[in-house]
Parts: sequence; C-alpha cells; structure tokens
Amino acid sequence: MPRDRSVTGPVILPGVEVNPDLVELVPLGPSVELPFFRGPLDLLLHLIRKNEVSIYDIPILSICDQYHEHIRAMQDLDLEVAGEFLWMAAWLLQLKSKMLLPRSETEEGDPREELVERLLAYRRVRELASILHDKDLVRQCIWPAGVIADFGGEEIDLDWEEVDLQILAETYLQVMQRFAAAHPPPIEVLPLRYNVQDKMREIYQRIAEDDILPLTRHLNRRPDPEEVVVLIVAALELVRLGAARAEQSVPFSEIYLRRGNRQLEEGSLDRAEREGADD
Amino acid sequence: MIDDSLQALIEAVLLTARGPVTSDAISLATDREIGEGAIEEAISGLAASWEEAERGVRLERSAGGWRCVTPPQFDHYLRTFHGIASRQKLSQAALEVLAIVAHRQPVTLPEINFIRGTNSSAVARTLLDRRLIRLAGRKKVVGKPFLYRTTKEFLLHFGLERAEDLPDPEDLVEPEVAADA
Amino acid sequence: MIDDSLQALIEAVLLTARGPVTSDAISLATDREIGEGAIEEAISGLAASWEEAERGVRLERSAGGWRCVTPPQFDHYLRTFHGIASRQKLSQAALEVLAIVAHRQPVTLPEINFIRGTNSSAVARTLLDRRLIRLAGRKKVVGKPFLYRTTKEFLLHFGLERAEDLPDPEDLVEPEVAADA
Repeated sequence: MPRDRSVTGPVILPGVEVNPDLVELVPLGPSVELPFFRGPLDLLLHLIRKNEVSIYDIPILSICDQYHEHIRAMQDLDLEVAGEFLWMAAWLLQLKSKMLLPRSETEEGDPREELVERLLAYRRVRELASILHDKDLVRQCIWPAGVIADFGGEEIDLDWEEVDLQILAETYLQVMQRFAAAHPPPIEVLPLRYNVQDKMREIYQRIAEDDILPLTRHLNRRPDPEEVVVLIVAALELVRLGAARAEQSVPFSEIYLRRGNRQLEEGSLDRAEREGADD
Repeated sequence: MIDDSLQALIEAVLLTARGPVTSDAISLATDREIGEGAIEEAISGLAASWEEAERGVRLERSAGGWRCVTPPQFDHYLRTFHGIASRQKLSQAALEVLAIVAHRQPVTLPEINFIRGTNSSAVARTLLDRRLIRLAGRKKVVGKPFLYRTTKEFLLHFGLERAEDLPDPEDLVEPEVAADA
Repeated sequence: MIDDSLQALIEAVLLTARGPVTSDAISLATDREIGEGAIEEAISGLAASWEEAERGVRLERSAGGWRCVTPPQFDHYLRTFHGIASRQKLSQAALEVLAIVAHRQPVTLPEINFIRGTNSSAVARTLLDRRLIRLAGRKKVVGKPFLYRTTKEFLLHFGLERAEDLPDPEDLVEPEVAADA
C-alpha cells in the first residue's frame, strides 16, 4: 500500500515498549528505529502511556512540553510534520495556558475535557483495530470453496447489494474507454497553411535574383513538414512548366534549381495552377 | 504429513481449484515433500469414499487430472438455487447499461447500443423489470426512440436524493483525496 | 427426500455457491418441499461432521449465511498451489478506518478524519479498492460528503454475521478505565 501522506512523524526514543504489530518501524540508520505516529492523537496516547498517567487527568504541562519536543525531533530529522500535528501542538499550548490560570478564573468545567473525549474515542478505535488485526491474520488463511456446478458455465455476476457509486462509476469509465478505443477520433484534415502558388512565386523570385537555389538545403531549413511538402510540389510544378531547371550531379547530392527557359508573368501562375489541376 | 491430513489437504485443493488438478501440481504445492504416487493414492481413496457415501460432490478423472463435479441428480435443484441466487445479481452487461443510463440520462437505446457496440435491448428490458431504469418520453429524432432514466429505486439504492447528486465518475475513480487536500 | 440425500444436496449447493447461502434460499430451491427448519438442522449436522473428521473444508456462518471454507492450516499449500505469493496484510491505518466505519456506519470521511485526528482519504481509497468498505450515498450536510459502510466482503473476510457482532470497544477498555480512576 502506498504510504499514507498523512502518516508522518517519528518519535520514540529507544527503550519504549511498542506493540510491534501495530507500529510500522522506519529504519533510519543502523542504530535508530523510529515508529511512525499516525497522527497527533496516536502520539499523545503514546506519551500518556509512557508517562504512566491517567487519561482522565493528563498533566498537560509536562505532556505539552514532551509533545513539542517530539515535534522538534521530527523537524530535526527533516520529516515532514503534517498540519494536524502542529494544530494539536497549538491546542496543547492553549490548554497549558488555561491550566496555569487559577481554576476559578477559567470558564466552567475542565479545559481538558474535549481532549480527553477525543483521546478516549480514538483509543476505542485502536482497540477495535487491534482486534481486527488479529482476526485479519487468521482470516487471511481461509479460502472459499468454489466447485463449478456441472450444468453450465459460470457467470461472474455482481451482487446488486454490493454495487455502489464507485463500481457504477468504474463501469461507466470502462465502457467509455472501450468506446473510445473502438472509435478513434477521425483524422482531421486541416486547411493547408501554405499555398503552392505562393511557394512557386517565392522560388521563382529566388532563382531570378540569385540564378541558383540549393533545394535540399532550402528544404532542410524549414522545420514544418507541411511547408516542405508544399515547397517540393511548387518546385516540381515550376520544373514542369519549364520555368525552372533541376540539376543533380550525383545521386543523393544537392539538387540545384536554376532559371528555366520560360518566363513566368504575373497571372500566369494562376493559370499554371488551373492547368495543373486539369491534368 | 500423515494420511488424514494429506487427504484433507487434497480435498482443500480440489474444492478450491477451478479446473482439473493433476497429482503433479499438488506434489509441487507441497514442495515435493509428498511424491506424486502417494498423492495419486490419496486421491483415489478420496474418490472412492466420496462415491460410497451419498455426497454432494464426486471426483472424476478428466483432461489428465481430477476435478470435482456435482452428481447429476441434483441438477434440477442446483439450477433452481443458482437461478434464485442470480436474482440479486447484476450481470456485467446490465451494470454497463445501468452505468450509461445513470451518467448520460436521458438516453435512448440506439445511443446505448452505439456506446456499447452491441445490442442492449434484452438487458434494458431486465433493468426495466427490476425497476432500476424507466421510460421517460421519446426523443424527437427519426424513429422517436424511447428515452431512459434511472428510477427512484435506483437513487434509493445508492443513497441519493436526486439524479444530479450522482458524482462525476472521474472524481470517484480519481480518489476523494483531491477534493480533500 | 431422505436425510442423506438432503445433506448431499446441501453440500452440493454450498460447494457451488459463490457467497454465503441462507437456509431460506435452499428451501426455495426445493420449492419449499423441505422447510427451513429441516435444512438448518441438516446444515448443522453437516458442519458438525466436517468439524469432527480431519477435512479439507469447514462450514462457517458469516454475512448472514453459511459457506464452505478451508481450514487455515492449509493456507501455505493452497497459496503455493494457486500461485499466490502472499496476501496483503491490512495496515494499522486501514484497520483503524475499518474499525470506525464498522462501528459508526454510515460515516463520512471528515468524521473519520476527526476521530483519527489525521487525514484518512488515501486509506479509505485502499479499502474501497479492496471492497471492504463501500460508498453508501451522501450525507445531507454542506458539501454532501459521501457516506461509507462496510461490505459483505468485510463480513466474509472477518467471519462475521453482522457488523454489529464486532465486540464493542467500549467494553474492552472498561477495566483500564477503572484502573485509571
């Protein structure tokens, strides 16, 4: 199981008795092993037991100091101290200050009452968890019999009683995933971002000015494959019309475009395009 | 391991196995502590004793192994029993249709069929009979197909007041952690 | 149907059933030819005779019915045979959340967090995935948090008939309370 993010906290100094089944030990080094505390209540119960004090009469002053020591130790060890530990630290400080005031000046009742209630409730949970733990160990070793009835195939049906919102949601997502896999999104044909005529004009002008254009090098400088394709089509079109000549000395070497023997006039490109389309 | 224990172990293996079991596989499970011969012998003993007494299962040799089968005279009762048991069950297909109706309602049968890629009318019928889905008018498209919605009973089962309280499936499968943090 | 046959029939039903079986369901399968009382009696007889002899299966009552399970001492061999390395033990945090859900169901995650004094959403998630707890609607309070309950799987895993059969932890800590006072 992935470690619960909220499970933080180390703490115990060696020599403290812990039920090994109920505590995950974090090996920190060859000599120190610190158990995790599963929250501030877990840590407090530990301190109460360690100090052998009654849960109904917690010596807040000393427990509060020890709690803060533990928090500091956790921080010194660079363990992330979850917010709930800090919240409890603040609560304990508040209780400590109330306990220091003469009882008559505080509001009615024992200021520790709420803390005691929460500790008792949590202790009950731990008791039951420990019973479940023992049961879990034994029950894990039990296998249900499952003879297949001879008369027919076995269908894996779900108990309707056990179908909850989560199963329903999981099923829905499975169906939709299956649907998406069976219906891949159609290939989208985007309008061409480059125009063959423009490219023909561009190449034609380059040749007219420089008399030569190294086509491969020119193509390699274009990062967009779509532009490359349009450029090639434009070049081929110019060659077809006789407005350019392509030369290559050896296979795979640079292809040079040079001026052809036909002049293109403004407007003749549109015509060329139309002629090309008629082919 | 003494004889009685061995027979008990073999019985446990045979009753939890889903298909024919070879003595070799059982021997392997004991880390070859028990040889195939001894196991074969124990199985034969078991088979004979089950045959003798009137029992609910028998052992038969098949496909190179042994398997547990129920005697044919119980077929009728078993069929009835499994039929009754399956009444409280939902097939995978039914669960799928229910999930689609729940999360896309109102939805038509052609839409459900399209999503599942298979005809779902029999399943929808079962869900109607079990009052988990209901007819909710017709869609104003060609053929005017019926629209399906979930029922009050459906909501009751999931502890919801309104269909709108159904959580977003993505949120549920991605844990509540996110909402919490 | 004579007694031996009835026991054999019950055995066949129990061994082929996928979950716990009630005597009512078996009685139904015989078209009420056999009453629940007679069936309950036959099951008890079966359970006792299986307990007596060294057998590979036992009968246990859990989740409101009877089911056949293997005795724990065969676990090691069965795991080897079925090729399952080891089962995951429940973490202490998971056991605490289970304990809270079992005792206070239906209960929300914020309530669980409050009792444990720490965030439990990841743990709840694990328990949902293991089908030991389930979502049971939403609480009608601000934020409509999900309610959690234990499942039938939970009862079967811990061998309980009802969730209420868990001991009350209040009783368990009582002696200590007295000692403390």
